[in-house]
Amino acid sequence: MDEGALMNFLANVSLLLLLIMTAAGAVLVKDLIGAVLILGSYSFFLALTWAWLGAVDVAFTEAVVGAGLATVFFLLTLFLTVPREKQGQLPRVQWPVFVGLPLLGALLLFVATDLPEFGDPASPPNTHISPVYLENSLKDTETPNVVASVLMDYRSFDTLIETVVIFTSGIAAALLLWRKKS
Amino acid sequence: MREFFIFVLIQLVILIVVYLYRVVQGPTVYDRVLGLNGLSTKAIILLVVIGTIYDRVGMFVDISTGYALLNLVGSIAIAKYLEHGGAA
Amino acid sequence: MGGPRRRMATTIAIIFLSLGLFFLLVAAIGMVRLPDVFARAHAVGLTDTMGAFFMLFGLAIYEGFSLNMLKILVVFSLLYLLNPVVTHATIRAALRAGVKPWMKGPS
Amino acid sequence: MTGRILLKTALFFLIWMALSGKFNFLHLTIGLGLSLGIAWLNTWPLTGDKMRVSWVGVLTYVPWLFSRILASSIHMVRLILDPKLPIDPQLFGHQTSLPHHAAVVLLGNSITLTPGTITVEVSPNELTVHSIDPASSNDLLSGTLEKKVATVFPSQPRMKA
Repeated sequence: MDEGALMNFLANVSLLLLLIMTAAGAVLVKDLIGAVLILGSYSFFLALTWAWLGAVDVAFTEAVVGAGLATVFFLLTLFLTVPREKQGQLPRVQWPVFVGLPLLGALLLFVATDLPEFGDPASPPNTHISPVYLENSLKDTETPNVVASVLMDYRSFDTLIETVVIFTSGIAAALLLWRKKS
Repeated sequence: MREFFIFVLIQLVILIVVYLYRVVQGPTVYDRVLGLNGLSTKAIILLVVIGTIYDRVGMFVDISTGYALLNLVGSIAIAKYLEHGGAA
Repeated sequence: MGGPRRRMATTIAIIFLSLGLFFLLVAAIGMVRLPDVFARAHAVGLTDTMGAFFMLFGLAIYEGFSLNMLKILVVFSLLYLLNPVVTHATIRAALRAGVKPWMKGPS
Repeated sequence: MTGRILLKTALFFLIWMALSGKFNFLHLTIGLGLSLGIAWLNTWPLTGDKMRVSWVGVLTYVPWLFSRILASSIHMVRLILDPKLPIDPQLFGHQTSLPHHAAVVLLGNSITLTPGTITVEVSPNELTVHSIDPASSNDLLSGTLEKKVATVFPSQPRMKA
């Protein structure tokens, strides 16, 4: 291993160690606010890791959603649920909401007209991506079903992790909702 | 030069661990928030360093700008709630 | 690559980055040693000002005169404008929530 | 009023062009619209009270503040690295007679930016400052900092309450 590769390896290892440390810390710390803040720093490091891997767009999303919004939302939830003398109240809905949200909806609908028709044979996905999969999938994966080969071979890691996420959230929801019949 | 920048990166990560100690250990909530602030400043610097390593500074600097602004919004929100929330 | 100007920029960048790392190291030591939130905030201020200054300027000089240098300087000035606000907000929250500052002497 | 908006628009548009680095019609139009909007918001009648900023003052103030930051950083480094940790934190109020809210904000930010002193509370006439040792707050107590801030905002009527 030459020097550059060694340094690269060290950088990888140090970033990953930080990730593991923060993730473990968020689980192990007893204080709720502390756990939320450590989770925020975990998001920072996840974003840094993405940036280090060269996935700049994912890093940006992680920074915005994980480190910025999620931390604030978690804290907001904590402060609204912690029992205190004066319970926090939800803000009343105000008229800008009634004006702003329909405007936003109209904007989204307007933008959506730009999307290609469903099943349009001339749309970019159907002219560039689909033919490639259709031509190569049997040769690459030796699976007769194209959908299965895309899901389980071309994006197998994505599918695997997505399944894990859905499975975990299912378990969590079941644990929360499940009650013993008395 | 690339080696030097990766060296800087590893140094920064080691220093971040110290701040992390403050976030985990901190006797009060405010220590933790303060640690998070210092940490995010370092994350901004770290992003620019990574950009220099990859020779794509323009893109990474954009991220760190967004990071700095988001950090401001998040920290102000946290401070605002801690102000009349007390230690929980 | 090459050329005396380039080499000089690289040297200056290395010196600046090392200085920045030194300030960051001192701030980290302060983060551990100092007794309470208020004192630690001073250490964080050290990071925010001198550490960020030396690191980002070193990187900007290494980048050379271009649009990227300008962008790095924008990030830098943004840090200088925003960090005092953040520190102030945190410390004010601490004081208002009733954290007593650590004082020297018999008390 | 209109002149100020146009001036600000030009400034924001320059920043936009510098940051985007793209000079086609679409980007320039979006940038122009956004800078006009932000300039209009910035001269909102509620917040944009009359204030004059002396640009010469700004250009001399920033390097001066920076030299102070450098000096107090070195002081701070010596404090932290000293094995005995000779800190003596203090919390004190500081009366200020600066003529304008913006000036007080600048003063408070400068205090916080300088390592060793932090503004804890702000009201139009008084700042509460936490300093890590008496030497750090010299600039503030001797009134140097305030005088320098006053040069940025040249003489103008005292603000209302």
